[in-house]
Amino acid sequence: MDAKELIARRVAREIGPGMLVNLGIGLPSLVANYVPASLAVFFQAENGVIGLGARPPEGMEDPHLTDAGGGFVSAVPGAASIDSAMSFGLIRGGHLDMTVLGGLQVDEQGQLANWKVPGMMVPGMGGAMDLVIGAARVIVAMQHSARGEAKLVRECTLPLTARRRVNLVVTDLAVIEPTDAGLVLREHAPGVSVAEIVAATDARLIIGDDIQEMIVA
Amino acid sequence: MDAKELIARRVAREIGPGMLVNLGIGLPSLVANYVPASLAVFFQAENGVIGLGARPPEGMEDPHLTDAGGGFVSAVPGAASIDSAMSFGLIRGGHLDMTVLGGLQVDEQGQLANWKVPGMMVPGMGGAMDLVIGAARVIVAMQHSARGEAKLVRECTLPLTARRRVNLVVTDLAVIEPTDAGLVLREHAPGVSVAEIVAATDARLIIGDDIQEMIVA
Amino acid sequence: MMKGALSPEAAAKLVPDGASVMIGGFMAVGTPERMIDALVAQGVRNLTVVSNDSAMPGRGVGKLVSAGAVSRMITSHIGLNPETQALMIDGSISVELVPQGTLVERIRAGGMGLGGVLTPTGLGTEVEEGKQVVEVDGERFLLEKPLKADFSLIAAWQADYVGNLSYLLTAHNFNPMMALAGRTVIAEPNAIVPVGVIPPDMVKTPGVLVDHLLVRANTGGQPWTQKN
Amino acid sequence: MMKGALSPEAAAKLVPDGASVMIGGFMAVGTPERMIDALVAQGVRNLTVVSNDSAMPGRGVGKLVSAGAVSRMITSHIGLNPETQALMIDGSISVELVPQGTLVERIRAGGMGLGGVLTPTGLGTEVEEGKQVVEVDGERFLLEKPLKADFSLIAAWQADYVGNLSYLLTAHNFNPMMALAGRTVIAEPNAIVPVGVIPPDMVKTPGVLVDHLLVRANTGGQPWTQKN
Repeated sequence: MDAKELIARRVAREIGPGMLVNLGIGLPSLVANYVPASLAVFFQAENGVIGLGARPPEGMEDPHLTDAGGGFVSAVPGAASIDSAMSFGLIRGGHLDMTVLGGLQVDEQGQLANWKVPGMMVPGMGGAMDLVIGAARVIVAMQHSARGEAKLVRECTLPLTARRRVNLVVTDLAVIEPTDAGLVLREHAPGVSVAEIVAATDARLIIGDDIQEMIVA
Repeated sequence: MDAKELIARRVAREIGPGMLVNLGIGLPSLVANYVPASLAVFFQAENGVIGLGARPPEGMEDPHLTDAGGGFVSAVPGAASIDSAMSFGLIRGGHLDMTVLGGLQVDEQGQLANWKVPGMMVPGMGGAMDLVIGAARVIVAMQHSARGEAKLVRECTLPLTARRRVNLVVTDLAVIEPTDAGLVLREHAPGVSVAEIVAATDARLIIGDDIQEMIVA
Repeated sequence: MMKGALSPEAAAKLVPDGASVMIGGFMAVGTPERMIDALVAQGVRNLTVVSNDSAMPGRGVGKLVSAGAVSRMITSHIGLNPETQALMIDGSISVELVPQGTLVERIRAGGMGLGGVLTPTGLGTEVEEGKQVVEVDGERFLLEKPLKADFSLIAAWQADYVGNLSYLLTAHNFNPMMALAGRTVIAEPNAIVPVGVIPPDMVKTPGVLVDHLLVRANTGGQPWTQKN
Repeated sequence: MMKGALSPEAAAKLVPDGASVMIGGFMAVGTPERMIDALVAQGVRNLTVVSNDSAMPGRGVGKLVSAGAVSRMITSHIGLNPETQALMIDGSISVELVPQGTLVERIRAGGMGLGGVLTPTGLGTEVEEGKQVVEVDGERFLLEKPLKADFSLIAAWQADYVGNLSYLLTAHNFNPMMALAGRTVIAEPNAIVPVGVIPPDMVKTPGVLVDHLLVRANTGGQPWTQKN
């Protein structure tokens, strides 16, 4: 299983029955593949649909039904169309149970930076700032390091997405929970040692006695 | 023609083609009877319809289609249902061409009081404050006096509906336009002299040279 | 998430004395009447009611007023209910009068996580008293605070068992906004249809907002029995 | 009021150089493409564009960016259009980045006569810089200002000649709010149907908000000729 699949499968286990979940574009969108239909989860795409389904068969795509990345999707039974004001009203108003977002950095306070690398890459925050402010649970799904640089850092050097502490960070090496006390290492990926995780992390990690091996969906 | 009909017929002449118009309950609602269909006016009822039509034949009323007073109405072709947020967004946002409201007092600054008689009658402002703030044109349709008391006063003694100067006051005696200089008498009712109007008015009136007799629709 | 439908009696039991409740409707058009009847029958007391108006005696919110169930109202209009006026004047009900467009925006703000409403409505009137005025580019606006409630009791046209709601004509009014602002949302639809029957573009309240549906009126909550 | 339909060329002529234009769409889904093509063909310059994103080269707002028609953008995302990013970095386009939920509320506030938006989004980030913070009951909110524009160019599913609009699925996005906030609103519907055909409950933009409709694409603006 490759790193992205591992992360997506682990995040999928965080999703409970009947939740309303928003998946960011890229890696987070893979999570949907590993959520069993029996959970009756509704996926929201912030561009305007609750009840996002799989990509339709070739030739049956519709240009008026896409996800937030512009990819063709379908609508499950019980889906609802919403405009952007309602979409972000749901997000900001606390009606979204969970969002899964990519990250550039997460720091010891659990703060996320994921929208700008000054002077290099300025895509814009899109819906990320509202999602981090508003979702009941925020899960960051990202590679543990990028080009040899740790992404779990003491303090974000990149512009923050929000001051809010995220709830969980899932990487290809570990599951980490930001808490009042700091970043707590909860799980290690199969075949990855705690020492390897610590070595790949700039932020200080609180290492408990009961670190489990990641169980994936 | 009785006083109310006279007022309603005169107000109707203020309405131009294609306007979006809100009529208050009571006397103002009579105005709709005198607006020719050829003007293609759309009436808004603030409870949630644009394109209000006449009361349906007996037995064909529908409890889900009423005006702001709770009376049964119909929907003209091209009607739209709107919720209260959209309804007042249209009003407050300047999308309503005209509102016609009843009045308890109008003062020399052209300010309207129409929602409360302290200690006696406190119906509440309903949509009136938003209508007076937001409509492009505000017309007050009222009897010139009530129980012998003038309703055009130097300064409102009743709580104001808004600070905004209304555009026109139409009574059973006169048509009066509030201006920077004060209340200008523009028209007299058929058979009513300027002296009679002045006698029935507490506010100072500016009397022009070209006072016309009211022409009614 | 599929939602079973409750009888009005079971739904009313969820609402304790002293609760704050938003109730949809405009002069009782678009008001959940069976839900209100059940609350009256239960003898609920001391409610704070947020609603456009207090309807008239014998209809909608008016039935709660007559039953003595209401101790406080946040509303825009009580003019067609002399009982509410009398109870306000004798001090049995405290009434906060709010301009209608401000009231619906305060509810929306509460439901959508906004800090308040900046409106020109009410400036320079009694409504301004005690409120913060915020200047934006030299223009003055009243800061009106968001509203939320323990319960929103709303009426709808069609529902499905996901909780999606559609509304009919002037029975929309406050219902779609109140569906956002109640901690528990109970919807009384005219009809419940199978999931997938309401087109996505007709859904005005997504099911995620709705906690409970009231059973259909005409079957008394009993599903049809398959005989053959 | 009945509205005749304009050709894209005639509609584009209404938009002068230097105008501010809101353009509906999300990654070019729900964007009035024929209107944009006509603006590009006209060679319009120096537009201030308010839109969710700058789409991608060759689609939606991306076509205006590539044509050099845009000098300023107020938007939430330019990540999928490398041209916009390059033009921003070399200073040819000035870009104000706004969180998406804030952007749509600013447009709504502009269109609905509110003084601004009080949101927790952006607090403690770069977005806060230079902005007023308003405290409400001890909680802090950013005051974000309303947005209006000279024109709103929106896409819709069905229109009638009153100007009523309905939208399809994820092609709603910013269109219904932009219809409120443009001084002149031009709608490009997928189809125009006779007045009375769109049910009142399906109308999401009342016709009073719409100034002009674009003719149907498939007839080139020529009504069918009655031969018999």
